[in-house]
Amino acid sequence: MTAETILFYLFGGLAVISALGMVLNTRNTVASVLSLVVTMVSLGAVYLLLEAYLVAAFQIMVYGGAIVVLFLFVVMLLNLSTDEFPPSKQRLIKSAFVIAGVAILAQILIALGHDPLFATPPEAVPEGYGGYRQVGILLYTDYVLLVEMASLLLLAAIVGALILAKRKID
Amino acid sequence: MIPAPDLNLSVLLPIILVAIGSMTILMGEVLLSRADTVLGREVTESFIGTVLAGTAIFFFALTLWASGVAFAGGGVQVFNPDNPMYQLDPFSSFVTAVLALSALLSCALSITYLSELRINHGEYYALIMLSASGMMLMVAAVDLIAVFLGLELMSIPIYVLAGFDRRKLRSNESALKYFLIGSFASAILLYGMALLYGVSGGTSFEALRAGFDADNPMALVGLGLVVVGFAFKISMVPFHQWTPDVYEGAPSAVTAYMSVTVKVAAFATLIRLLAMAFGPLEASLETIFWVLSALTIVVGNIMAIIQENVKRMLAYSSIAHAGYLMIGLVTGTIEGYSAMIFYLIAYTFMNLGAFGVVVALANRGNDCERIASFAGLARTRPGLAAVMALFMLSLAGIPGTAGFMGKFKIFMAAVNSGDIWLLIIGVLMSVVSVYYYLRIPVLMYMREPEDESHRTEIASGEGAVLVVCALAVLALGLFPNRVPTLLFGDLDVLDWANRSVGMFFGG
Amino acid sequence: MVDVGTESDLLRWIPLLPLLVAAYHGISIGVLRRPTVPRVAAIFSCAAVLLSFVLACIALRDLLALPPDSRMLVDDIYTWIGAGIGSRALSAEVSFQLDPLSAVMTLVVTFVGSMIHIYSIGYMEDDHRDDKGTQRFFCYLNLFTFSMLVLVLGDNLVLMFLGWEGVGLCSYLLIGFWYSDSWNAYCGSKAFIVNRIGDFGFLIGLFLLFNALSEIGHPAVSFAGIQAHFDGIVEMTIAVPAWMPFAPEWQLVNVIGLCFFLGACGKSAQIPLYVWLPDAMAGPTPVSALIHAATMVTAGVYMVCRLSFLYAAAPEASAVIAWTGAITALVAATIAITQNDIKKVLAYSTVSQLGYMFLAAGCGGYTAAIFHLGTHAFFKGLLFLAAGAVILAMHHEQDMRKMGGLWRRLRMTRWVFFAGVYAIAGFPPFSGFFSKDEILVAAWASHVPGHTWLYGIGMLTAGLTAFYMFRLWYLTFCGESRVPSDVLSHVKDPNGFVVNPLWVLAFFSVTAGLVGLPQIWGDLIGIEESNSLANFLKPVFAAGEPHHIAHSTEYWMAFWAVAIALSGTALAWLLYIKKPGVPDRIAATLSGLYRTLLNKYYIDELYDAVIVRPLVVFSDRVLYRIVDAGVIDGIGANGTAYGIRAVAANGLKYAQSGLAQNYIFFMIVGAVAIVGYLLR
Amino acid sequence: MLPMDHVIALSAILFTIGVLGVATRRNLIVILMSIELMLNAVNLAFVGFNRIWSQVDGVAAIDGQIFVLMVIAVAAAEVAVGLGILLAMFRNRDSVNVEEVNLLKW
Repeated sequence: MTAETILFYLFGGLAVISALGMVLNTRNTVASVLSLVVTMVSLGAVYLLLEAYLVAAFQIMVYGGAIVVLFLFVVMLLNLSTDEFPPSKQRLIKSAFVIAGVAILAQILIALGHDPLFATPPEAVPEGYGGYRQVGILLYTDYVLLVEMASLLLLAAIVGALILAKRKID
Repeated sequence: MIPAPDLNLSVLLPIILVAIGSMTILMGEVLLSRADTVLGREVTESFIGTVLAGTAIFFFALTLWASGVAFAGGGVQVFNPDNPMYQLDPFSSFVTAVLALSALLSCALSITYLSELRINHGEYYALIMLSASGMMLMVAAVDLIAVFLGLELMSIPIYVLAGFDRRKLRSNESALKYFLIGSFASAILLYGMALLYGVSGGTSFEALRAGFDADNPMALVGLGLVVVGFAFKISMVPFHQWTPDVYEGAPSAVTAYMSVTVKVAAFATLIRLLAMAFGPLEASLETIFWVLSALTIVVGNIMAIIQENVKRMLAYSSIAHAGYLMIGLVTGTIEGYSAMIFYLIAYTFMNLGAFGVVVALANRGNDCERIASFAGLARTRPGLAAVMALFMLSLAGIPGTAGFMGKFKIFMAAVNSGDIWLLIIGVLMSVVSVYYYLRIPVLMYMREPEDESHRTEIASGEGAVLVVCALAVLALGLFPNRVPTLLFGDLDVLDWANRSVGMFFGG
Repeated sequence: MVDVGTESDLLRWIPLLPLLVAAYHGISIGVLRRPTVPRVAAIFSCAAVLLSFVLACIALRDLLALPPDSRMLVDDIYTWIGAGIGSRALSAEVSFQLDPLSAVMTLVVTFVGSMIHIYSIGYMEDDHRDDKGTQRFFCYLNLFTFSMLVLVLGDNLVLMFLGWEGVGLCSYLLIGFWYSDSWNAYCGSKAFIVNRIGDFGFLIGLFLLFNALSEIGHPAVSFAGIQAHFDGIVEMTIAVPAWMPFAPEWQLVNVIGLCFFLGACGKSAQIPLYVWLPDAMAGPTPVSALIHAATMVTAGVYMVCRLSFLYAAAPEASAVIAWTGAITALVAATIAITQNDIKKVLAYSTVSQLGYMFLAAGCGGYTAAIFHLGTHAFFKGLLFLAAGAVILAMHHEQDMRKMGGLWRRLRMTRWVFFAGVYAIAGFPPFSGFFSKDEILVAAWASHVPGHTWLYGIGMLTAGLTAFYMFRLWYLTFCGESRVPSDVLSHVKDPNGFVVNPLWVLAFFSVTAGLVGLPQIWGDLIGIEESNSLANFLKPVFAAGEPHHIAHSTEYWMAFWAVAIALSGTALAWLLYIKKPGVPDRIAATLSGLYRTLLNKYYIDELYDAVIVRPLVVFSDRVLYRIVDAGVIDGIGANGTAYGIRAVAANGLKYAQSGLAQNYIFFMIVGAVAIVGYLLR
Repeated sequence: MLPMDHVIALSAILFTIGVLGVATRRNLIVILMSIELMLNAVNLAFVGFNRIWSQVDGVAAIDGQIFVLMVIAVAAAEVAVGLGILLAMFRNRDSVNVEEVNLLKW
């Protein structure tokens, strides 16, 4: 077991635990948000181990830095730091959900176990893989359409958020 | 040195036009709102709204023209030859034209309705245009990334539009449900895409087709999840439950828009995916589509029977129509796909028309959505009652209307590919459907008017849309081979439908 | 184009004229919102239909000018559904054809139609319920005439279906015309829905037939095309599971034939789909006469005759038709005996006579069926219109128990009514005698299993027909007047618009039988080829080989037919004139049977209990409460006792809850099911 | 080298946790965060698969990573709109409990 593998299990485990912490924590919303940050950062570390450097940077900056902070901001704005909704009495329905979720997981894992894709370890990555230069060049050549469309998407999101959230009505 | 990509911008013209339109509107609203002080608030608002709607209509008309020209040209062009993401071919240009047309009609339908609700903001039209650009990207995409991005660009503005009347709890709720379930569904879709990427090593349809192996469980899981993602968008049972809630709660004009365009775009994308990417896996999908189609037809029709709200009834009816459309997917033949395209066009006009009548009846703050409020409409609003009756007959599939022609083609495709039982279910449930569709004409023509505060005047935009839809419904039912138009000669819509899907079969 | 037929641009105007006038009415009501003066609007409508009749006569002249074997006019207007794609391309034209069969139908529809249009002018002027309604009424009436003409003139099944749905729709609009009664609106819906069940059969038959023809490489929907390649599919069979009757395989043409017959049952009010027709009498009387007696309800008979080549190759389906027709004829006649509403008697009589027509068609006597269709159109149209005149005179009273002795009051109506009654009862030389006789001969001579029984049922029904018609006659026109005296003083013949068409129809009710004079009677009076209708129609129908019947037998059959009609008449005279108290005593003695008949064998109640209520209960209870509540909680419960209590306590709470998360749950279940199936 | 099947399994586990969060929590904010978690799981799968398919026919390929960048953009847009809807609802109802949102039903 190499150091990389150990780190992967470490961060992977951390991601799972903090994700569970986010979902299962029914007392404190702020703690949930902070658990999400931990998950995101751990995943960023896993991306580094997978040699996707630029994505790892974005993961930390955009997810950890922007999105989660936005959540935290809304939680604070609405003063929702304590969760007012104690566990539902519909435990049965929840258990049904759990069963369904586990069934999905089982299906995916069964599917994975059979896959020839994982029979051999992946080959070494080519020079410059996952770096800003390669990603940047491709984004502005092969994938330039996506960049443009993503800009429209963000425009739509800005307009939409403004419409929905602005305080003044009419 | 980075080699400059060899881009073919003219191919992207439909999207570019729509995007420019949306930005023009956003800028225009800011500039025009200065006029506030001169004209007074009331006048300014309705004036600005009308001008911006006119801008949207203008740009959609340009888009319609651009895609029509591309369709007439007939060839296959890609935006970026190095990595084709967006492919303008007969199929995508035709569907783009249909989308542009229905978006145009929706904009014309909205003006007065929004003024009545006092939400006639330019953002509304900008969001419609942005979502239309997403649809246009999606139907022309030949790469999973572009499909996903198009899907999201289509959905996010519509989440907002559903909640556009944000003072109303129902509108809020509609937006919330649509958003919640929609983003859940796109996450599932996305996971499916990830697995498909894992199987094939690429995201383009070509790579998917090459990399598939029908025995690979990971490919099958990915396929299943992608199907679920689309099943949500076209509201197949059991992924349909959001539909009635969202359609009911959203402002009627928005419902009109999303009930047709989203369905057209999602079905078109599904056709392209099946024809171009999932070819090798089709056999395993056939049974699934068969069962979902039968379920969708049955549940949609039976649930529609017991509705008391016309928008909810139309929502269940749109579910049932999705079921009929899926018969075309089950067949997987050129005939089936062509029938689907024709049916989608017919559905666009009749559904837009039916919602258009609901919009035209809506009075300020009073949406007249109860089915019972249609009582005696033939007395008070004979013209509206007549077109509503026509749309209902068309939705029910009475011959001589577009709805019949669509159903006939779909059922014919089913017969020709041997799906007799699906045919029997479809025909039987379309017989049942007459029951709830005919309730509205019965109320309009055979009951005395209630004291219902309908709007008494029809706005010119609404009137024009209803006339266009009614004429189209009749023309597509009576002469689909040569729809007479004053400007462009006779149009052979059936042949267009054949030509647009012909490219998937080497035509 | 010789083999297809002779081109004639005339044909399109026959249906188009009524359509144009209907469109005019529609625009003036709906768009201009300025209704035309009722009288003028009515005259437009009448003129259109009369003109159609004239055109039909001209077309008939052209048709007769052609040699008998190629009598076919076609008017190909445009391609309706074209540009088919794939190996089994479908193409359907909007194209009209006039062969002898459709010529007969067209003449009947336009002629009886124009009479009824004229009658309506007078009838609707008397209607003060809705003074703006007259134009709307004529709009629907013309639309109906258009659809009916499309139905009979269309040269392919799809176009026929257009007319088929069109007449159903117009019938529905017209039944519900006086919508101030919600009962009328309900009846209209009932008619439409029952008709749609029939349409289901029609469509399935159409698709199966088309599919079979494409299998042999000749996809076609036009009648000529189907007939040309029909031999190729006669031997086809479809495999069915072992538990089905007549497994393991069914002959395809039988299945197709039965599907189409289901359509015919709906439209022509045969068992089990006849329930709508008596209720349809809620509409105005001219509508009952035009749609529910003379034209629309005969569309099913027309279709069976039009597809005679199919039924000739499908003996089992034909036998089903014959038996259904016979049983319907008998059952409806027995119900008619007990009805007291004058229009209801006529309605059940119509069902019964339609049964006769199907009996004939099922026995291979297509000519007899069409012959009876024509004569029936005249005398039943006449009877309805005359009954309408009585109803007008009686100030909208329809109960025969409150009539009687009108003989002295309605001095013109009585003669035409009498002609109608004699014609339907089957006395020579009125038209009904010949056509009914033809049917009975056809039944006797056919190869249908139990054909002698069919003949017997036909004879019995003939006796019953005479009985209930004379019962109607005696109760209405003879005996002591039971009319309230204040009404009686106003009872008089209606105006000329109402009465004059009656004379015309009466004339034809008396004489129409002569166009189809059976050869045995022609021999008697020395005319060669006396049955000109049969000779005219001969090229259209598939020739069967019936049992040979000696002439002497035919004379005896005619004799017995008259005898049984006479005895029915005599019985009616005995019971309702001579000893008026007897019927009540009989009713008292046989109260169970009588009540069953009076309540129409409880068929409506049965339908309500078996179909309508379960459907409502299913969608309401099962879909809402069991599927939604049951499945959500049922899965959650997981069999634990706590779960069962939770279902009871929270059962309805989660039904179609409006909760996003429940929807998400269903999506998860669906996703798991789909992925699970793919991974199986 | 990392065990790739475990990477994908990790993404499946995270995805399932996200699904359960969406399905069971009643606090809208947590539901939104769970959707984010699902998207993150998808990203992990993309990055993992991209590591396997780091070159196709000898050419470096980063489709997966591009996809991830797009997903991040979409996630940002969804959060913006989602929180907007949440705010609008909070103003009207003064609550972020998803179970109270059931005006539209039947």
